[in-house]
Amino acid sequence: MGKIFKFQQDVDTDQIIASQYIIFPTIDEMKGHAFESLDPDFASQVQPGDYVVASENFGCGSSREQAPSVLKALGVQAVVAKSFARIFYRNAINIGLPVIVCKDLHDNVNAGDEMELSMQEGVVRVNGKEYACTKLPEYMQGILDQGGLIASLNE
Amino acid sequence: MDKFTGKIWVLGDDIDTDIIIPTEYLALKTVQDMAPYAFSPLRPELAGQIKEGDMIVAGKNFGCGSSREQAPEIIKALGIKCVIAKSFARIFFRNSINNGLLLIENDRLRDNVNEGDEITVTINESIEHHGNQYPITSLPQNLVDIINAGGLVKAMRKLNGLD
Amino acid sequence: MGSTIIEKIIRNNIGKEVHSGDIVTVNVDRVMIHDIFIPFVASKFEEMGFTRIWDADKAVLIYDHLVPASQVDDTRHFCIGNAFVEKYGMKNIHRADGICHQLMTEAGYVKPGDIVFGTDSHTTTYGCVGAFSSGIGYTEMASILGTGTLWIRVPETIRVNITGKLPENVMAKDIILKLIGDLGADGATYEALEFAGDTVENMTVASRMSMSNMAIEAGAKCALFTPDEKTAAYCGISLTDKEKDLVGDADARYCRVMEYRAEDFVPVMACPSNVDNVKPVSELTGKEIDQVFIGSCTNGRLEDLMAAAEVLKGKHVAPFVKLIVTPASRKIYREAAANGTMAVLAEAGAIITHPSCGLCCGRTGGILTDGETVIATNNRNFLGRMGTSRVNIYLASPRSAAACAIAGKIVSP
Amino acid sequence: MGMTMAEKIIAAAAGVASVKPGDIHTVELDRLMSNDGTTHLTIDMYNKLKNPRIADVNKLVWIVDHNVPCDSVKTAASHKKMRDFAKEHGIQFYEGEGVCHQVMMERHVTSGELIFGADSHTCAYGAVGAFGTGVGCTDYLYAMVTGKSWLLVPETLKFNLTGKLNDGVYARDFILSIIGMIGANGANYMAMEFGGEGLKTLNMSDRICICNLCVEAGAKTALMEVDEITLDYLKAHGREPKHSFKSDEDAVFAKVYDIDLSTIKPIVAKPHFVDSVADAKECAGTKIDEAFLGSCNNGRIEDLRVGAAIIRGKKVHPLVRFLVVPASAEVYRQALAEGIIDTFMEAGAIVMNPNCSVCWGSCQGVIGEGETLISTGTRNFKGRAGHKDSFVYLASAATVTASAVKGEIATADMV
Repeated sequence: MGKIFKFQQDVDTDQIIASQYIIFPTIDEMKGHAFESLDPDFASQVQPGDYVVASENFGCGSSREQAPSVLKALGVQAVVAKSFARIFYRNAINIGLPVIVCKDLHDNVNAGDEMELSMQEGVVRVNGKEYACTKLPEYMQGILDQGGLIASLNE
Repeated sequence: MDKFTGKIWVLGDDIDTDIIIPTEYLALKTVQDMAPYAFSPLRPELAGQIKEGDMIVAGKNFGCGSSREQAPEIIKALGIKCVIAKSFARIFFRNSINNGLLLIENDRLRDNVNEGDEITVTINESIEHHGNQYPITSLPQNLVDIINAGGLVKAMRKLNGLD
Repeated sequence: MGSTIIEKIIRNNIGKEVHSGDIVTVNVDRVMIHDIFIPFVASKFEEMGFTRIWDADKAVLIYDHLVPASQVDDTRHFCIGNAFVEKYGMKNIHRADGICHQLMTEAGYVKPGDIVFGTDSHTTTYGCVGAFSSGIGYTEMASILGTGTLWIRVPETIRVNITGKLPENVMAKDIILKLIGDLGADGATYEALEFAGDTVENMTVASRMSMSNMAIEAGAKCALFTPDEKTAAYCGISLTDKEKDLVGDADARYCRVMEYRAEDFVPVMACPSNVDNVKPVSELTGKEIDQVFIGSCTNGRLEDLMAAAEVLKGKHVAPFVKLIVTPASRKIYREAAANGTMAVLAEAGAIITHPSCGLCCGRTGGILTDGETVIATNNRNFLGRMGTSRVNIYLASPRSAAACAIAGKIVSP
Repeated sequence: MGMTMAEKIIAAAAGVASVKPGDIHTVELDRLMSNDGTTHLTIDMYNKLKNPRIADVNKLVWIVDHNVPCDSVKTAASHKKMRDFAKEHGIQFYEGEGVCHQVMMERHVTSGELIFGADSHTCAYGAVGAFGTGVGCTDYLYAMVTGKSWLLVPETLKFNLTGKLNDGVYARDFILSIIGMIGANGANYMAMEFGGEGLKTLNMSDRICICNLCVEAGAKTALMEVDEITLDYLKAHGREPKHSFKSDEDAVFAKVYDIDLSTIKPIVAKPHFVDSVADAKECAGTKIDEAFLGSCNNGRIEDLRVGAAIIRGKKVHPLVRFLVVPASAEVYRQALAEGIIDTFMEAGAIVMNPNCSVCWGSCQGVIGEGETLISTGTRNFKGRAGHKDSFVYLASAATVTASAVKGEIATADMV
């Protein structure tokens, strides 16, 4: 179980992590600034195992992999959105951050709700209700299962 | 006669204003915001270690470089009671007087002290360290006037009939 | 007894004879405030209780350290500056025209014999046209804006005589670096420098400017050249008798007289991390470099860019080395564009920025990191001035700097 | 069944006869571009590999463009890491030569190539019919080590262009209109392909501008049919096409749009979304603090000429900072030779060295709290240009320049 942090549509990568921080040398130095413009308390309040729930087109904008990376570094379990922007989606899979498409979840939950995700079943549970979510294509699930794209290079 | 005792921090020659406060931090909004970065190129930990009432003892040409008045203001904001150096750069000297930061010129003290030592300063008279006396000269009258007024801002307020 | 130039300027200003050591109150002819300090000047001015500037036309506000802004709070300085100008009826403001010290003489704000103060240590620059100019803090600037006056101690003067013809690869920068090396970083503290001799008489005003600009690096209060026909042409005036008389008298009292033969000068550099740590370039050759910076109020003028272009023409900056060129003013940029200098520099691979303080003030324009070495034509190589405290800064003439950019290491020009 | 351009490029790169949308293929990449926004992170990951190696160093191009010259010790450290690595491994390296995509177009990209760039606007390369797509540094590293990557074959949106843009209307107005029409995720995961008679009226600069911005509609890539204009451009830059693919007559498109270029009007995108478009005239009168003419989207010689023609003999409004930033050193030199740089300098503009400038929002030119920028850059996201509480309008070079003169949003006919 993890807590929900809720965001709206078209959350772009500049909001996830602003340009002035992505030049910092390491992800650890930037992660404290995640979502700074939208929710200045996010980075200090999010706990490992929590979820980010958003509406359409989450992660639009730049190709900065720092965006999924700071969320992963803060311990975000998964991002569940109505839809994702392409590069963010790909980057998240590659670094091993689950990104789940679920059309119905966003409109029916509130920030702070407790949530559980089963990727194998393709289902999200919140407040006693179940929401079906799209399973990843096998190829991408494979990347996630092995711990991200780079893991295969070290085999 | 004013007399005070405190711990000293010892610095070398030619401590320039970029060392006292690098340009990078000059556009921060207040002197308090800048104070933690004081002396950072030389001794990044120093600003955090200085305590109210401490003094700085340095070599020649202290405060050389730019006209940034933040330099004496920050030293004052850190709680430094006075700076004793072999000599001071001109603009820094003026800026310090204008801000009421006491500067004392003495060319022997620096080479006879260690960091952490205690000294006692008697204004316009002498510095005492481990029983040794180091005489100090008094300031010109026009500078004494500014200091007595409480700095240049207060002197000007008086001129404008505000205080 | 005769007078030094500084004694004459102060005498003319207050209307009575003065001698070094006197403490006098002078009437200020012009003041310069730049963007870094305008918020502080504005707040002190109001805290002091002033409601008007003594003479708004005598105040000049110049944005140069923060142009273009590189941090989000920088533009706050422009907002405060613009509001101050509006509120107190100032007319002289430059928002993106170049470095303050270049503009003060170039735009005609300073004339021979003037007394000028600025919120910047390199205000000594205007001595190139025979003005007494010096840097002050923002509190004093606020008090001048209110009263039009400032107390000063009439300085002693060090006279520097230079005679003869300079070797081809030596620039005014090499002279002033050598002099600072000889004097030491505090060798002229509280004192005035006065330059004389046929070598400086034959120099352009731009070259004199490089020298007066750096006088502060020896601690000097000001650095003066006698105004001559070149000065008059540069300022667009004809000299009055009073201005022509700004010469150090033969029987004036000097605290020190230094004599140099022009032929003895060689290209030099100030080595990390003090301006007075000066060595001949020939002793430094071979040291690998990462970046070259040509610009600043010391050496960002047309003749400096042309000297660099002469060296760089038909050549290219070494691989993995950056050459950053920051002209000192908009006018200089345009002149260099018009006479083909910019094209030569651009062909050679230079990164040409907008005129501003740039790297010299250490906020942007080519900041470096641990272990890197830069050859720079500006005025300071203090620890941490251009990045971390482990950056090695060598100060050099534009000609030397350009030669190093091609070689990727320190070489003689 | 026929294939689209995107499908053909992927099929060739995967070494298979045909592909269809939804397939995932392993592809061989032709070129890998990375800039100073992320390369330092790529290097850190590379150094942690058990067996670090580079498949083909000749495919790599590294470009420092985001923070040139450096404005902090942090970027200086990142640049040094990048420079030292490039030097050690013999990687093609540019620093200060211009914005990465413009440098790539001038010096490297050719038709039919499949290119990964660690920057979202890599889709610009479609202007010469190359499949360019933005990736993160993990993707980049994988491709750098193996020479390959995985790719999901995208569906394609086809834009058939007819007619011609009216005078005073630019490619920039066209692509902003398209993004406004299909929305910020209207082409998510898809390729956007442009063709038709109208394309022939658009020069290479226009084409780069259009393809570059397609990512703002979510597109994976943008592609334009290879024609005489493409071949002339490549020839002028000393290159030959790798493939000159065209979509088959019977290729299947997710959707086909017919656009008459003569219907396009001057457009602005309002804060804080690229698809929040409006007629430029509707926004006229909005006070601005800064104007920006530059970026990989709109900093080419053609764009500077447009701006120069408007501002010649006029002055920048005294309270506006007008940044003019050529997209590359080549563009700068050309503009210098044509006297355009001097026109801007005479007018009071701030002419910066070629770099990303305020388009990316963390180097020289940033705006402060509550300030408003009108920009030819790529994005107007909240905080994109500096302070989180600031405002960015996107518009053409003409509208931006006119606004710089007026001190408020204005179109060229208003100054």
